[in-house]
Amino acid sequence: MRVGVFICHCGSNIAGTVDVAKVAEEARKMPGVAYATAYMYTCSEPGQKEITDAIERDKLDRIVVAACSPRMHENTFRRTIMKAGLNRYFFEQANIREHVSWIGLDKELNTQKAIEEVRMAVAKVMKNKPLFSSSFKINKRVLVIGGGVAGMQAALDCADGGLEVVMVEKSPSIGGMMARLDKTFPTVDCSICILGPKMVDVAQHDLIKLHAYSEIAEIKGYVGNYQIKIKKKPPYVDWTKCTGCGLCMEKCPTKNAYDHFNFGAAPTRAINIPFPQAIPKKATIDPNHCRQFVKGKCGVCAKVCPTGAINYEMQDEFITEEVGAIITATGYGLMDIERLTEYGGGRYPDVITGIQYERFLNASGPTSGHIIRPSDHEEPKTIVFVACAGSRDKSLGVPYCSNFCCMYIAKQAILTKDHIPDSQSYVFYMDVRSPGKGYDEFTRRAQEEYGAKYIRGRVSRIYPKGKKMVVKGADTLLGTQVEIEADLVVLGTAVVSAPGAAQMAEKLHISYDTFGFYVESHPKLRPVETNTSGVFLAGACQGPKDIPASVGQGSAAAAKVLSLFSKDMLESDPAIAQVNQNTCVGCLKCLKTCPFQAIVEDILRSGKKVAKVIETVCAGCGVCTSTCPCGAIQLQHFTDNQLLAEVNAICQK
Amino acid sequence: MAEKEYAYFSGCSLEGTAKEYDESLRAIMKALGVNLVEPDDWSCCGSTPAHTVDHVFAAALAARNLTLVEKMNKDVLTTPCPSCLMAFKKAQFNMSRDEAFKDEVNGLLDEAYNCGVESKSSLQVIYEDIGLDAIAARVTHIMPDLKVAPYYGCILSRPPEIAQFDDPENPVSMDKVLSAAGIQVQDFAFKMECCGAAFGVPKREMVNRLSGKVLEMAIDAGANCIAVACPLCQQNLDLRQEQVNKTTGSNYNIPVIYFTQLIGLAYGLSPKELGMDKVIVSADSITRRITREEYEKIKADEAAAKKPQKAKKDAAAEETNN
Amino acid sequence: MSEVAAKELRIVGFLCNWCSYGGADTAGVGRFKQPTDLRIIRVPCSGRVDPMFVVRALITGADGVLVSGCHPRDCHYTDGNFYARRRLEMLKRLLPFLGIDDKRFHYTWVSASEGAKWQQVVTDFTKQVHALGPMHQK
Amino acid sequence: MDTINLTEKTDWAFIEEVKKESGQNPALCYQCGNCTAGCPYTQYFDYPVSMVMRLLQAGQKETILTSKAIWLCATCETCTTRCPCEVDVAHIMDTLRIIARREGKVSEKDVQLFYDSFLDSMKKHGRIFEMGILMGYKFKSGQFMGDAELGPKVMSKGKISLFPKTIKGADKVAQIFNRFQEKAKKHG
Repeated sequence: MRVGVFICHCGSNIAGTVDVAKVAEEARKMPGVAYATAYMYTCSEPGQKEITDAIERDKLDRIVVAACSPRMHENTFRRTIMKAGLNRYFFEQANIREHVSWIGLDKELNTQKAIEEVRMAVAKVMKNKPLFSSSFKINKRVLVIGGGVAGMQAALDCADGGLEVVMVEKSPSIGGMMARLDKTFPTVDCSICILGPKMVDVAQHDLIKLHAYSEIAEIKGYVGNYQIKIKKKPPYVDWTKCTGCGLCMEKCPTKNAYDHFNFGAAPTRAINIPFPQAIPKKATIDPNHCRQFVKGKCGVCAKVCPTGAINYEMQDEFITEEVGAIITATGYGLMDIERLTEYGGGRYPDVITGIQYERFLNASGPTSGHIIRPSDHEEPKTIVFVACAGSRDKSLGVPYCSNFCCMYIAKQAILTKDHIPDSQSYVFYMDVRSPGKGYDEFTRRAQEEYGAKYIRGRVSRIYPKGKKMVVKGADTLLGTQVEIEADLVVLGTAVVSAPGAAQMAEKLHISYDTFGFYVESHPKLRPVETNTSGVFLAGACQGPKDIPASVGQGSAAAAKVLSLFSKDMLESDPAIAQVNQNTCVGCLKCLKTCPFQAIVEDILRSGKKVAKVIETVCAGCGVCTSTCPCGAIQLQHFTDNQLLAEVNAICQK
Repeated sequence: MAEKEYAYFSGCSLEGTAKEYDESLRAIMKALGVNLVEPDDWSCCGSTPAHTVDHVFAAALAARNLTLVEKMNKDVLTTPCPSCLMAFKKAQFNMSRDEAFKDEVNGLLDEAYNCGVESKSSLQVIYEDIGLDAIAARVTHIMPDLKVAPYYGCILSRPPEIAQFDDPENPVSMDKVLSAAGIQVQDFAFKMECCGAAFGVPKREMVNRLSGKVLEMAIDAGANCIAVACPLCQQNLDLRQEQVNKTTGSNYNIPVIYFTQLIGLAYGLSPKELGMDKVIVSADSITRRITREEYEKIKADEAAAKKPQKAKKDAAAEETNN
Repeated sequence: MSEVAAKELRIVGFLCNWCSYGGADTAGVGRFKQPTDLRIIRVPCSGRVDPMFVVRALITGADGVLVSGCHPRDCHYTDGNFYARRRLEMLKRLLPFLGIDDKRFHYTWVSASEGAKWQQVVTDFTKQVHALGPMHQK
Repeated sequence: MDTINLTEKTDWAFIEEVKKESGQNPALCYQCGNCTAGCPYTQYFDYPVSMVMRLLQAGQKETILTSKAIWLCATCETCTTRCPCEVDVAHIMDTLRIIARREGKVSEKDVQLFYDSFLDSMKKHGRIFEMGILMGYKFKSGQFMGDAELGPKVMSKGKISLFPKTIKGADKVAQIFNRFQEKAKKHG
């Protein structure tokens, strides 16, 4: 056994607080180590060449690199030693940066710790066995969860790349939040005009199968072979017969159903088609408001429907789809306005959210584009916009910036001037955040050309006085308190994670942060991948972002899937469990504990009952290995001997 | 009604300028079957002046009384005055979280306080412990002309992590308690705006202006009476109401009464017993009382009177249909 | 054994690759300073940690053992951490019978984004073990 | 407004002192103005409360301690309740008052006089004697005619007693005052 040890300076990241020369010197003394050196940037081109040269020159057969986290560069170095002809599992990486140099203050203790980390890695690598990956067929179909702009972009790019796409959308129509917008910044072009054609493309693309008004019930399997159980919620309308004529909507007696599409800006009917350009343009019944369900009798829509599509008896329907990769584009939610008690959120009708105001601006919205005060339906003349309503607020648990409120508030201020020429808009802001291309010029236009008055300061309280709403804020540039008697107040409420985001993450086995946004594999270098191979992210489900970024991530996720599927076979991870059929006593405790049912009973020719591992299904968790009473089943690369070698390296020194 | 008993800290102002608050509170507590036991030889809580000198000193003045309550082996102390309440809560909050602070405070005291007493405002006791049903059960009289704007003042439910009572931005406890007592309540926006607090003597004019705004908003909202739960608010809004008129050129004449007095009236207790005579701007004109039965009778007559019209209107509607 | 090592105790950590090892990385990236006694062994899942490893470490020279995995329901392998929770709770109650103070063993759940929490876990556990002092005469 | 040379004029020790005594970190404040917006006393202050926080961040000790604002703040807790950065602003204002009093730099003399006569009355009787406070304040401040018109109203309704009600443990309360004064003298 001739082990080569390479200690990395990582510039000053490691060398700054660890005496790398001493670590290399100590490494040379360790049993089995034939060569040890320290190098400035081991992961660089010359650094890797240093390793391959040393392998040839000193006939090394095991390599240890002491540098950053293996989660960062383990694959890089495995490829390096493969090039030099070694099996890529003859490699171990000791983490002496994130776990040592960056967190320890005392150089001597850090160096001592680095030496012991190297000793553990050397002890383990000497126990490593060569492993060879087999390959398995990929099911080249993609599941896209969420039909917003990010999901649609991902689905279209995958389908145009020749892949079959299954799209699952929770609400009755695709389009997501963007379908609810009137105009988009910074070009002020009409949102549905640029989104509608894309929605039609999704509907008409023969490679895209759309499941609207459906939810993900369960996900099984792993990259290349997922089984997705989809729950198709009952719209109580037979969509094969429904033509979307809307007659039922007109005749429905219930006029006060909650309108999810308009975020409650105005009531709607118990049976409705969310918006004129809805895809699929089909009616859906809301059982909480429909009298047929609530009171047990009505049936008006069934009577008037020309194609007899209404069916009150519909039940949940479960179907299964087989796919090889998943793109999650589940979007975002908005903070409940009731949490802003000092602004009277939910108590005063003339204090509304930005998205409700957007619906008022929209020609196909509840007020056909007329801006009104919800209290008395009059046209407001003084409109106050409040930025950061809930965002950047630790006391509400939302310390982050919601990314695009400054921009849509500027847009709404501009549109307000168009709709009501003699109106005066005010915007309370802390910092106008408009970093995108043409963004800052856009917010300047709202002030220079459209006369919106920007006031630098937060709003402390909003209360009614007569018919007006008094907005009590501060102008820190004037250095005092200010009050505005407004007709209408629009709150730029905070962006939060989509409702049910955590449950979805648990089904996908991906992690989410304290706010419910999904955690990407690497914030800078792998923004659309997750730690779970085969599951990709796109859009605001990963964090608040505007339309251009969401569309960009949609295409990026599609590109990742297309590259994943560019190969016909996927290399399986060889670090899976293996049964030593001599020592296996056939108790099959491992079979019961395996989370993936990857172990089956096998009868040998001698009639002896033993356990057998299905290579393609085993995910390599190792629960079986720590269950087996006689150590017959061993998770390769993390066998008992290998792990105990590390324990002994620390304890028996 | 299980016999409830609380350690009761009235506070200095309830022995002087806010005597009627003490009298009315005792009266309704007796009616509600709650026993109030005063800690023997209690001393002033230090209120605002103390915490402008030093926080340890202020906590010591408050903690001295909490020790007395601990010796009565009671674990809950109720006090009607928000200023005393805040002194006790801050002392308890800081002493239970910070050992060093606790030792420093106990260093100033004869007997150490070991944080065993929770202090609650009398409003909180009435609202949470006694409960709305119990309050409603004892109502015998209704005041039909009365329209009360409940005024909470600024520190009854603030800051939230110390007060831990009701909503710091939109409190509703007094509204609910008064409506449970059959009193018509009118919400208004300035129910938590500061009235001027302890600046009455040194900065009278400033207090008059601040109190003026509160009075104006209550009247704008259509109320003909303001209910308060704090002796200092009552003083600034009622005792100084004439000064407010002089300073701001207004002519407000709206009675400012303790919510306990109003509940007492609804229980049919005598105005004398409730200290109604001690209020500066008289409330007699609007606290005309009729018994509950009379009230129900009037309501029944009104409904009966309206029925024929309704019948007439339905009949008319019938004709147009067919 | 140099004087420095004497001051420092030996604490072995078994961290699951998907969550806690990532959490320790996040703590490093965040430069959240921690005591240096901990030595980390990476395992694919907390369910892979065989209670025998913990006992072996404590008997052959470790002064403390820390196991950390994904939060329940967050496990990359669905229920590996459920097995771990049951086994390690049993182990914690068994240790006193082996003459080992159960405060020398701790298991917890830290996700990949909880860098600050990991700093807290390591700092607290190291203090706890130092309070007990070394387990083996050097 | 003269130019402030921040390198020379920032009183870092003062910032640390306030930080230690109030337990609050002024750097948490991102100057959003919410406290000024909600403060009912802003129109009476020389520096609105967010400006006081800014002066504190910039270590302008003299300006703060001689300001009127810290004495006209009634600790009504509106700022603390609504601060998005969870800074206990009311507690900082209180701490600044304590430091100003300790260093004898009180700008609003009559407010301090009122508090002192309140405390004197408590030290003497264990509880406060409202009439005594008024008299004490009148002599110290020289505002003899203040609130004179309230006298008859309060007297006629028996809402003010002419004699103090000294409690048994008045000396114990006085002890607390003395122990505090000694401790304060030791710290200097």
